[in-house]
Amino acid sequence: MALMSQETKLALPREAPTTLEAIRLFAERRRSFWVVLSLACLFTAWEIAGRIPISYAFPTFSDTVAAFFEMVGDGTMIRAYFLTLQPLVLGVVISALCGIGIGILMGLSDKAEWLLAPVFIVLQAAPMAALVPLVTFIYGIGLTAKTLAVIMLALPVIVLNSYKAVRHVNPSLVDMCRSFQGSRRQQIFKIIIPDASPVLFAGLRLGVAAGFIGVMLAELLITPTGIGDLITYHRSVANYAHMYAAVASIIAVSTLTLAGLQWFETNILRPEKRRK
Amino acid sequence: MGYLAERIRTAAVISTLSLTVAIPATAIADPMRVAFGDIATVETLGLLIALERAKEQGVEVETVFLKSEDIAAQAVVSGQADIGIGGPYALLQKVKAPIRMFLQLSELQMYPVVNSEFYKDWADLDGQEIAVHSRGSGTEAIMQMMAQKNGIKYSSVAYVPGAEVRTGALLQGNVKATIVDSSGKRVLEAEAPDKFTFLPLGDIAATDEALFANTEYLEKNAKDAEILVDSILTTWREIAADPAVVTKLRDQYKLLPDATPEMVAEIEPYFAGLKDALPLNGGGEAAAKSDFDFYTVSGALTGDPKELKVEDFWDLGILNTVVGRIGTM
Amino acid sequence: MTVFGFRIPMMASLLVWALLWEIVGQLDLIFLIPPMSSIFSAGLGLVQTASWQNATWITVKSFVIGMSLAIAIGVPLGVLMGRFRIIDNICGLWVNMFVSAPLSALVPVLMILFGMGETTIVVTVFLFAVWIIVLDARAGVMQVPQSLIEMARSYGASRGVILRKIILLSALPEILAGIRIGLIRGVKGVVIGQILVAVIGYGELFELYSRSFDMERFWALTIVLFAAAMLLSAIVERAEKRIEYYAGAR
Amino acid sequence: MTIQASTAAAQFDPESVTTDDSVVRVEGICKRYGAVEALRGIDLQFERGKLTTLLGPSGCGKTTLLKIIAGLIPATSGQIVINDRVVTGPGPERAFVFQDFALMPWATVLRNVGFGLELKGVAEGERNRIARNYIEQVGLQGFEDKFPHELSGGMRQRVGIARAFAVNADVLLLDEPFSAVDEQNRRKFQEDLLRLVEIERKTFIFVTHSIEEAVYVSDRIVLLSPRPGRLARIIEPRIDRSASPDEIRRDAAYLDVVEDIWQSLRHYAE
Repeated sequence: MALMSQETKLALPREAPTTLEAIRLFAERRRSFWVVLSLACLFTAWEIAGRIPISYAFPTFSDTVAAFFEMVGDGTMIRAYFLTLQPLVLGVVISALCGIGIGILMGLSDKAEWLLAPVFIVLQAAPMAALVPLVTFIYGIGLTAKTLAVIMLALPVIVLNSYKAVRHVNPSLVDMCRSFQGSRRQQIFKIIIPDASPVLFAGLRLGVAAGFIGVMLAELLITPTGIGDLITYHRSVANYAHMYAAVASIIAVSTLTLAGLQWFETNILRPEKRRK
Repeated sequence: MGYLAERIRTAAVISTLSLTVAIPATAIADPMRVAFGDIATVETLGLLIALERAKEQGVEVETVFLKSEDIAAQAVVSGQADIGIGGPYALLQKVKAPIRMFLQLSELQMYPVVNSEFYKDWADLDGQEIAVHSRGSGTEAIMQMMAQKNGIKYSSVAYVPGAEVRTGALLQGNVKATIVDSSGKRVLEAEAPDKFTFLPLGDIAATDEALFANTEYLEKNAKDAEILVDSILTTWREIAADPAVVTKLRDQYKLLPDATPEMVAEIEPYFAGLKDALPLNGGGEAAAKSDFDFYTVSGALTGDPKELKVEDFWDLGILNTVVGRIGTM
Repeated sequence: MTVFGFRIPMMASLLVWALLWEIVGQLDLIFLIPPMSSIFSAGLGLVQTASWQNATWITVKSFVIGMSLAIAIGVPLGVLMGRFRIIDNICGLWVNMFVSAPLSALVPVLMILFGMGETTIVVTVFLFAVWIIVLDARAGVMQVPQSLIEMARSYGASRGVILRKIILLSALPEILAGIRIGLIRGVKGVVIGQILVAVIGYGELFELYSRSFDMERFWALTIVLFAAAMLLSAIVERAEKRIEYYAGAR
Repeated sequence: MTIQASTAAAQFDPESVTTDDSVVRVEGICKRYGAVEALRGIDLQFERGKLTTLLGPSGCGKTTLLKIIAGLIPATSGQIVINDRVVTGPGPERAFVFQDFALMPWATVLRNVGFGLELKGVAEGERNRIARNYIEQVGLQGFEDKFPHELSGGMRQRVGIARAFAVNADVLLLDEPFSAVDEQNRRKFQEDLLRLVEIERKTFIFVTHSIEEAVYVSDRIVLLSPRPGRLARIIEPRIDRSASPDEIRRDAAYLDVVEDIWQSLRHYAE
């Protein structure tokens, strides 16, 4: 730690130590300062790049914000999210129910592990995006197809994390349960699942992240609906500010969702980890 | 050991650096960059042949195949492609860049079709869901125009890009009313002749695909553009005279080398069906005028069709020069 | 799993699935699933075609360039973030955000900034791979025991020597793990780039085969791609295993 | 299963205070892990009310033997007899104290202590009453609603010991229970343990690698030699426990036993 602060000091010019020092102190105290600062840097750079302009197809930041509020104001944005969230939520819920079940089964049974683990390892590592268009052949273009696309991306992640969670359960807790003659059922429900639950939840969070990717792929590859429709439609009519607003909003929504889940995980689910 | 590691490290650094430099370097050469809104298939063979002929006449052509027409249009707007393919009327009206069409490639040749189990004619579609290509597209325009004519209203319009996707969806039963192209029509007639009914359609003359570019590019590269327009028009005329020529020319220019036999067999019937929809004089002012009527109905264009100016959408200079040279048909 | 005392390797169960696939394919239940055997014969034919070789060349080229950039930029950035709080504060937000953001929505936008065609694909590969490499390199550097650094300093090691001989080597297990996950993400990136923006390379072939309902070739190409992703990750995993001994002992 | 309903008072059940000696008999236990032989031909008896320590260098299989007695690991050959019954798995007459405490991080001290009873289906009110009693006995009153992460290492192991006592087993198996506890607390623990041995009249089997600890707390020390683990010696320290702890630690007899054990183990140290 000492080495680090020394280097930080060296990086600063020596002429104006007071103001910089003050900023540095402030910055160290408040992490949000950095969030605001780096966001401000990006938005300024974006605004400048848009004003030059580097391309006719590159809107300024202010135009994008205006377009965003316009779309929120006239309700198109809310309608779009209503459409986009349907396959996302449905797909993630189905993946969570099946995925945690399959993952726990694989964690508990060597036979299930042998049979299923390689399949999910392949599916997680493989570029599933290539298979998304195939879904339309069987399930058409509706909600089913998009939900399936979300499941294709989210399920392997959730399964493998649940499986790992169960395999990494503290073995001495399991021994403890056995030494008190706990039945297999008690072992699973009183020890294994509670002990695995933080990792299970982390797997769910990663599943939600994969689900966002899945729903965007579905909306850009199967048929444009929701946010995907906003992106493609506004591009096709050269409303690039609107298109950027849609892209930025989905990234922001997914980031906020994941950050919220992470917060929930560290503050509510694992109080024992918070101190570290 | 240490020496070897050092050598490997240096080599790695150099190769990474050279790779970084190599990316922009490839973009320095200045060929005519043509952006397709679709992959190369039998349907694009005509244009591919014309591009080969332009190359023979000294125009350096570089093609790039993009996911969709709107991405192709975006590429032209942002200056990453010189010439785009599509019918971007909506975009032309809104975009700040001086993009203009300069050659009509094909006219809309579409066939509204319904699953006869559920619907028999236009009136049955009142309050029903239909599927078209994309928002503001020609297919939507046709369906909306027919709805107006027949005094009906659809409950909703689903956007399903790709005529072959809509054809497949019809066959699978996922879509009950949509609009397909000529090859889709042939597939439906071959696969399940009794299951689908093609709805009657009045006379429609509108641009399906056109070439468009930045006017600056057209001014600076007028010669190349003329050669391109010339070779397209002559190719179109050849195809119109004898659709079988496409198969021959494909062999000659070694296009679509890995096409399956089924695809090759598809070439002649496709172009035979297309024959009448091929604009042999490159569209121009007349095409623009009828497009205005048509696309204002679909909502792609806003305003009164009579007040829209051709010069806001079309750059006729090159087409007129070429047509002046080779004559009209 | 062990059967009659013989240990059956886990990946062997894929053969069971392949067999099941073959049976379903032979029953001709759905055109989407042709028999495995015909997929393999289609695959053999496929790799001999010029278009496959061409597509592979394009794909591999974009992938290699994108990955090299991701590693060349990601590892140093991660190390810097791990060493200097100020850089960590500035970049942390973006790295954490993009590591799990739906980048596929961003890909069409990238084209405007970075150009079309192969360049976009390179950028896509880079963007898919780089964040996890940064994060893992950072985590690796953060985990370097302070006592190791103090040991090196007490023996008079210079800053550069500490960086090369202590920090980089000590963080190597995490850096390699990051690169392995980065490689897998890069493969996903190359495919997404190729089917979402510029339809070239494998993306073009996928599009072509799925449109002409050529399922044998489609699956053959999928298997080639999946196998490549697994192979790449297996290679890095091997390298990881070789240095695993000190990941635990550190 | 009479233990289920047993209470703190039931510990003095006259039936359990038998004069009969061996509660646990280890008969010809061998353990192999593939080609590695961990334990060879172990025969031992453990008496009621006595604390026996399994002592030996690392790799002598002392923890393995303890877990075999606990029924957590199956033996390759030989048998474990407890109260004249051959056992193959864990049973209600034995309770285990873990080296790493094995506390459930999501459960309060109260629930952790009552967990053994919870598994047996004892009603909540009853098991909480028993748990509170033992929490008090190990000196943790006031911490019932804390979570393990809020306790120090020493306090956590007190929870582990209270949990083992709460099921009122005849035999307590302690696997290096104080190795993760700092030196000061360790001594306090050893004294507490001696007190518990005295009042509870149970059979204690204790594993440690500390010679001083073994000599201080044990009635009997079983020395194991490594690779494969075999019985080397059995020592009965016979320390006068009426003296104060500090006196014991300075006692010549105590120091002699420590030295004696060290001499027989030293050639195993590398």
